[in-house]
Amino acid sequence: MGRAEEPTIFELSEPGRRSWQLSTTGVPEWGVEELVPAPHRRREPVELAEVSERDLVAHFTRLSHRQFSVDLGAYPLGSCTMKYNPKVCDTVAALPGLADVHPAAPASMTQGWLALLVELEEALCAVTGMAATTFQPAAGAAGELTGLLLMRAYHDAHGEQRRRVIIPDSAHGTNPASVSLGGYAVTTVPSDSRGCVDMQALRAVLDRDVAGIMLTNPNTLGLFEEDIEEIAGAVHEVGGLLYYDGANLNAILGVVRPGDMGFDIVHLNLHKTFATPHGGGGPGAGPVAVSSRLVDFLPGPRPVRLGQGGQGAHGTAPRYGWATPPRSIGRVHSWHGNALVLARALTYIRVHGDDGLRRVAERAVLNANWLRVRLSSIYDVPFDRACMHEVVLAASTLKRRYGLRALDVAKRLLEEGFHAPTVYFPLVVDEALMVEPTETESLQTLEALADALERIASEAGQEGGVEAARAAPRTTPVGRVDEARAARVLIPTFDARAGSGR
Amino acid sequence: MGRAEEPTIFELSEPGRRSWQLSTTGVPEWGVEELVPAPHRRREPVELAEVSERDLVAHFTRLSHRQFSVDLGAYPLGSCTMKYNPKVCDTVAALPGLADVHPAAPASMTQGWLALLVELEEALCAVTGMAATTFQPAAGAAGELTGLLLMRAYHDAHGEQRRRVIIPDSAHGTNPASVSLGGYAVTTVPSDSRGCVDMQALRAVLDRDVAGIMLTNPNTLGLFEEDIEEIAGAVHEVGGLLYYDGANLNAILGVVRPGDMGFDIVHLNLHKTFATPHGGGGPGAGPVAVSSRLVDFLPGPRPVRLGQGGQGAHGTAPRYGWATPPRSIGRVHSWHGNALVLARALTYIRVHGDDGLRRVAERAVLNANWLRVRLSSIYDVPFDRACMHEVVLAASTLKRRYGLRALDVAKRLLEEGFHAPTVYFPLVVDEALMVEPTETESLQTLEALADALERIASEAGQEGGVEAARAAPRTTPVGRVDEARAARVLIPTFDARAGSGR
Amino acid sequence: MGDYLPHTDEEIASMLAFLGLSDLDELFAAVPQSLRLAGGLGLAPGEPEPDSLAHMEGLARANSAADLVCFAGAGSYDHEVPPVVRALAGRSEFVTSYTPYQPEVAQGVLQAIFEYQTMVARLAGLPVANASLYDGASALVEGVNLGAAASGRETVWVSSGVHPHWRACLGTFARGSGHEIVEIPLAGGTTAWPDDPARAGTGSPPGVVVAGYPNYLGCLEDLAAVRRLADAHGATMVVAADPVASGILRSPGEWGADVVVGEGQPFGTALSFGGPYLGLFCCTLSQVRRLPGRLVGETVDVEGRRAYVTTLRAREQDIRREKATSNVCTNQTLMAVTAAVQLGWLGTGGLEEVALRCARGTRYLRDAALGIDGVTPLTGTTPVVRELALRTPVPARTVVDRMAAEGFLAGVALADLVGADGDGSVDADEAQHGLLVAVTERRTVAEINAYLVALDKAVRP
Amino acid sequence: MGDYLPHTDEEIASMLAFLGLSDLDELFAAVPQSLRLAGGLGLAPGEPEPDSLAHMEGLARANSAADLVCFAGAGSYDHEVPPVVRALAGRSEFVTSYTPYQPEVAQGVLQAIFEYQTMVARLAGLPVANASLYDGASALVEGVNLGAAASGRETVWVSSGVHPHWRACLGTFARGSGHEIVEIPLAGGTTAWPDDPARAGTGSPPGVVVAGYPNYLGCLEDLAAVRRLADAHGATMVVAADPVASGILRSPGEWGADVVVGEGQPFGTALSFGGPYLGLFCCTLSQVRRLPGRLVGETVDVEGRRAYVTTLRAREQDIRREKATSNVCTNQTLMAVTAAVQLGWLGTGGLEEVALRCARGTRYLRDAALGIDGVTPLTGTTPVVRELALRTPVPARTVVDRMAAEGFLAGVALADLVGADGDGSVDADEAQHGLLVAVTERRTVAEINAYLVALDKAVRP
Ligand SMILES: Cc1ncc(COP(=O)(O)O)c(C=O)c1O
Ligand SMILES: Cc1ncc(COP(=O)(O)O)c(C=O)c1O
Repeated sequence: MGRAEEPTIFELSEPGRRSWQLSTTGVPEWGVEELVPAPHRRREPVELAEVSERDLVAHFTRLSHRQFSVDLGAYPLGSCTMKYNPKVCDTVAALPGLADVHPAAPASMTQGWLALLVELEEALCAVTGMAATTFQPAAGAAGELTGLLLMRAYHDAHGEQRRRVIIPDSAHGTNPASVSLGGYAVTTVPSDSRGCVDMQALRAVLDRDVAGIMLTNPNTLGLFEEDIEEIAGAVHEVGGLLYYDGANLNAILGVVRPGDMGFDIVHLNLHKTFATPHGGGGPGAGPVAVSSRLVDFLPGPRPVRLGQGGQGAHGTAPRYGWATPPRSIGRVHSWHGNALVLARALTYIRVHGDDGLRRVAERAVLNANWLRVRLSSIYDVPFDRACMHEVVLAASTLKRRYGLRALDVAKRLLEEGFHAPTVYFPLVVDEALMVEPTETESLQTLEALADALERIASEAGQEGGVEAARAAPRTTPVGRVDEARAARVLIPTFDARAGSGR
Repeated sequence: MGRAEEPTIFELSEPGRRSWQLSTTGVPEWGVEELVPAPHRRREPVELAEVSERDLVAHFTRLSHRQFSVDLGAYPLGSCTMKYNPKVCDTVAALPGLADVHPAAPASMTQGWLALLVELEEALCAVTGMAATTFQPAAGAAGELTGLLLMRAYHDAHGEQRRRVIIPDSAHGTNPASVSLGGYAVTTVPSDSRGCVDMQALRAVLDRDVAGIMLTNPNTLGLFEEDIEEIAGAVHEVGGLLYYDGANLNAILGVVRPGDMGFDIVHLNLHKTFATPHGGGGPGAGPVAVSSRLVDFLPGPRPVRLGQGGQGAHGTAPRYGWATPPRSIGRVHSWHGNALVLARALTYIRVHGDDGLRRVAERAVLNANWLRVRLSSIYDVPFDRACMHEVVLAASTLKRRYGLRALDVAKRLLEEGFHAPTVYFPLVVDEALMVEPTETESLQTLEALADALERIASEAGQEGGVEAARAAPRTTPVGRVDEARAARVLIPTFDARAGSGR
Repeated sequence: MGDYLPHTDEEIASMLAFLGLSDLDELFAAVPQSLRLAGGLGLAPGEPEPDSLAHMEGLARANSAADLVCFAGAGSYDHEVPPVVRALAGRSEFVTSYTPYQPEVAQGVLQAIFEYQTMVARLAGLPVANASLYDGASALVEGVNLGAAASGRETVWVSSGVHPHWRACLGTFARGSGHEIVEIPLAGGTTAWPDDPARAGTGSPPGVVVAGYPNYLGCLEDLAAVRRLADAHGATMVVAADPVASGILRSPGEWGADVVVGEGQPFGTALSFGGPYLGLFCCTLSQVRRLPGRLVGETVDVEGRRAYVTTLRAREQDIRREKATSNVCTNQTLMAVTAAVQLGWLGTGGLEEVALRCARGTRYLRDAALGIDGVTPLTGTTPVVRELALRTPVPARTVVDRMAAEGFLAGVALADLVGADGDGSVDADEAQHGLLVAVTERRTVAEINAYLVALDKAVRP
Repeated sequence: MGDYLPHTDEEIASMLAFLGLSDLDELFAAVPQSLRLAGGLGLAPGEPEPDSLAHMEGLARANSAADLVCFAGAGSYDHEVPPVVRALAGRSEFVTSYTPYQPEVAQGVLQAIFEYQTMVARLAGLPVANASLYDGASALVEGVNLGAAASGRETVWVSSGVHPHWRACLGTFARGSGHEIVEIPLAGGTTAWPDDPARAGTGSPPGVVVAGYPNYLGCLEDLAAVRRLADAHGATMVVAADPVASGILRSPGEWGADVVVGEGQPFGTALSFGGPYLGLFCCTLSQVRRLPGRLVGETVDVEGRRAYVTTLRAREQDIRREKATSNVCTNQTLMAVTAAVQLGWLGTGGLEEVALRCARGTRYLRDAALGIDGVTPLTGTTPVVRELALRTPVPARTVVDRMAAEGFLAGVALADLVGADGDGSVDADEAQHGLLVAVTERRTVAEINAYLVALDKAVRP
């Protein structure tokens, strides 16, 4: 099942058919002409698909059978932390007491939500070693831009106009993109032979025009920046701030905190470290935690404890409320951020607790290193030393010898029932295969994954092996997709098919 | 996805791994030896699979991708009424107010459930034209046996010892099986050339030893027994009772009622007519409705209205309670029947209402007849006249000409993304293909199904066509299964594999 | 007006034209005019789905029992059902599929049942389990049918310690099967098996002997004695076992049972006002051809790949018709799949832990409850695991009503199970004053303590 | 202690041995000792999942707002979300997959987004829609970024009728982009566009012009005038539209908008205390290479089968880095899939019906509310569709608090949106006395009547 082509919902449509059923309201049934002034009135109803509920169900259920997911198998997508998403969090996110609350309802009627946010803020501050957190950023990139605006506000407050932000060449694309949107110029520093920031190069670009530096540690090569204290010292010395991209926090939970490393601003990807599901590309949540000197600039309003919370649960006066920091950079979200994602994350944190979060990091790093060693004789390991939660392998030798590219390895792996690793990232590694097993995969799964990767590599040496890999995947709902054509003959909607000759 | 073999959960197991998490109770942690007397104490824990929650999810999610279902496509399985199961009923069945109620809770604390059952009973009586209904039977067969015990109790009450029950040769297997369990001998009457009960033959076997007759109308050939009044008269004349097998009620909802046809006892398959899902084989619900003369014999206790319900919702005294009929045959279920299935059925009935149920029958019969006419030139139609909700086709000509059997047609159809029709039933038709489209399939789906069946038939005439059909299905999770081997080398559990040479 | 029908007016017109009909009524030409309904059924007209949902929600709110902390059992227990089990068992492929008649597209359900059969067989300590029956009572009835067929004798000795409702069902169906059901009374909480048939108030020796383990009052029967009794008469030994208790008790199979039946609701199924539940059925290999219902077996497909299929079909009604071993067709597969998921979640350690926690809570509650003035043990034998019978100075029904006001479903008044006059298990006085209390792993010490405070008040005259 | 980790002690030992390590701490050798946490994080120890669930349920119960009948809107609406939509959008394949980087195993999500893009584009009356942005505010910010890039000018004229929070976000991000945001005040409920830049309190002519449709007070702006204004200055016309209102209103595209943004929460997503929501973004073909975020396009696979893939990737951050049109990576795909399912359920007739029912309820409530003495329209222009602003004699916050006691979330006090001093849309007095009320298709006449009775009491001094 799942291999048959599925027509679009528009092709299943039949005029006059319907799924919708709306409750009986008893409200007078005025006609649209009695309600909407003529010039504003729509002439034709918006044409949407008209299907029966039964066909709606069959359509989307069949589509779901054409989609791989964490629930179907291992997803070793480097930098994405595709760990298991506990089902209990789905139950929490569906609680009417959380899901049916209007964001503008007065604080007195949303004490549960405020308590939840304050509890989560305290937990995230403990995890990062920071003083306060804003929940408004909806994802990591939004957190980055928020962090950069905080950086700007901080320097403005000190009457400084700095223009540059430093980023390592191994940084994730959202980092430079956010820097630009933050109104800063990007200064890139190279990685050294050990895969870490090149100290010399860094010192060379550091001056008082530098607003700060963005790092993720462990970095995108899965390596811990051992000189982090020195880096922090050097950046702070010129008055710059350190920004921590939390996408890789999973590796160091309970082991070391960004705050202790000297970072001033931290964004977290709750959809990575704290197991909130990725939803096919979102939603996530990218809260930003900051050190005390930046608290006054945080976006507002923020959930806060009121007066002496001592009043206890039985006190009638509300114990939580909203407050906007004195020098807030302002809002960065329509409301309070991706609230239901935050509720999931708190659930995950409570279940794991102090001990469990540490175990998460240990197991994640253990799994990644097991794969590194298991595969080091088969694939290139550009930086062959202990890695953290992920390992960057490379197919460069396989490519040189047999013409087997990282892309081919990835596509072949799809046939084995695994999702592919992240390929061609980080950019500094040629033919990169970035593997992040996460802590929730069992040793059996790691062995199966390693065996599959080994098989693929050894097939490359055999007659027709590379051709087979190039032709992969053949057991998936569709074979290799013509991406060039998609860009050349743009068909962004069903309506655009007409002109496209499809 | 779905095509890769899935290991059993036992093969995924690793000693010491776990999914379970139980709440903190604070109850003293006595050891088992302090609680269970030695001779009764288990020596070894029951060995079950030990998997992580993540692997548990992957295992059963992958299994679900190896399973066809109504939600994935049309399921024209004759006699099974595989219509769309509205999702709203899942929501109803999950309401804590219904699902979390203990069956032994006093009536005063379960007024909602009692009101629900009474409302459903009234609706089912209206649909069948009967006086009262018992909800205890968990499925159709249980309803049949209950009905036969009611028949027996009725005759006993009249001091009669009748020994035979009449069944048409086209009857479903559960009918004769139930008759035996009811302590009666089966007398079979043949169908006539028009596919209906042969009146002559019937009269020939009717005498005062006949406790009653079991019929389904429309019968399993999808044909309406036009002589039903005459049949009823004849059976009643010898003092017998008429039992209505409600499996085919879908065809006549709102058109004609078993009670008006002269039936005394009716079982309903809520999992057919009233759209409760089949759950891979169950649960269902087989309530039995009876005419006034049988009410006193119904199983008890039964939900009833108390005194003058006039008290209204605000009345403090409970308005519903339990009562056991004076001459009840006794219990036929541990509790009150498949309650949550009953709640689903009531929801379905309320949404459709008087007008909607009639539409259900009309559309079901319309769809079946459209298929009959569309396919009559391609497949044999043993009884080529207007059918009701299902049509019995046959592959006898195809078999004679090309060696294409009903089984091959069925297996080939699986490759086209449809479930197969019911094959080789009813037994009176050679190479039977029993097709029941149900009312929830759209004309497009009927056309696609008919096209597929036409293609399969025409392929049979072509070079290698039959071989291809014999080799089908090839696109399904597994190919044709060796049923003979399963019976020869019985492996009913994973533990039995050891000895089996697997 | 609501429905889920796809037909547009245009489609109906074209389909009728295709059939050469002028209107929908003509579809029913075969139905004698005299029988056709003139008006409708007399039901209310259809309403939009959200209205119906609101109505059902209203009915649900009217069940105050749902909000009570549950100390009731009697075969239906308030066990932990984690979100993951609901999510997996609720997958629509499992929910909306039919009986696996086409194994090539039903491997999901078939393999899940195969795993279920394995788990249940291990629990029972027997080699074979079927794919489910309706509930505990129907499993018992089928077990007795198999037992009688195996021994070739119709007399059935049933311990009065077997669940009263299950015994009631045995009696009901015996009218059809012709079995002679003889209920053997309890003495001090366990069965007083007569040493000779005459004493059993019946001439004929048993062809089937049935005992509960533990019995419905929570007491542990001497199954070794039952085995000896069965052997003495060449009877089939059927045990109605509590599958959760099996987590810490010696399995019925080890005790020598030929057939083990039980109620599988505790494995992932909600209280559900009594259904749909899950009939567990296990037997020895020698009886497998008498097994009622469906059985899934492992085999291979044409390419030699592992595959599963329903097997030994020749036993079933659709093939054997009046000679079938049972009439069951639709069963409770979804609950069996649910049980497989729940037992997969519990695993070896979890099942033992659940049973142990039930036993601890039961012990804790019993010790304290017996300290309450006038509250005494109903049975001489001390119950273990998760069910116990107390005698309260005021009628148990009064206790249940009073405690509901305090937020507890105190248990089940025995009179509600056996009737006011009692039966072979308890006498009339015990029936009136007997309160059957169950404690599961979900009950916290705080809840139990609060329960005891409420009980102390509720039992005062 | 709880977690979801599969590792057994034996496995950890063997894996460490394989790595030549003696304990888990050695895995972190690269972390300077000086930085390692001596103790833990200072969080409470882990607790079993059911305990955490109980805690979260407790927090949920503490939100009384969830039980109120909702008449609040301001961009978040209480619309019908049928069980079928929750069931389909909740399929775990959609929920637990990542961004479709490997199209061969992501056709499910890709096709669903393709269908979503088509539906949203049709709503807006533009040819292109992206795969989603975070929310309405972020969509507006991206729209303005695109608009400025297209016109090559940084000055942005924003109608004060645009949602106050969205305008606030524009201001925040302008600090980084350097855009000059000029808020144009309302007069009588709609925008009083200045005929020359000087009047706008800014020297420079607009490169981008932004209007709401309807605006946040429920009034219909004259989009023809906005188009003329944009043309006069060679500016990009951006419309922040209510997508449900589009069911009966002329589409922004028809009015000539270059970019249409909006909040997609009304399409199947719960109120959710404000998130996750769905940022809708549409533009003209000429701007497609400036489109922010992901775009799915149709193509073929190697065998010529129809297939979908994310396209025009060269715009995105992972490829263009600092030159990307936007920094968005993770978006709100699941909400987009949900919207596709919800719009599939509504279909042509359903969307129109929902919009119509909102408008009817709004009209009914307004007519009656204005009969209550002291209650007056806040805006000169009459609002239609499903949002209206009333002026209450007592402060609106007081009204909201009083009506909560009667079981209603009466609406949103304008002061909570624009602050006590008001802004370009309302003055301080209006801010204090303005109550923004929303009526959706879910509100019955009984609820509205009860609301009016409560309002009548609540507005008394
Ligand atoms: C290292 C790194 N930084 C930043 C991001 C951006 O986070 P988001 O996708 O939530 O915007 C990601 C996510 O892909 C990442 O891997
Ligand atoms: C005609 C007929 N009668 C009786 C039955 C038995 O119903 P159930 O499977 O619910 O026991 C069926 C179901 O297959 C049937 O089709």
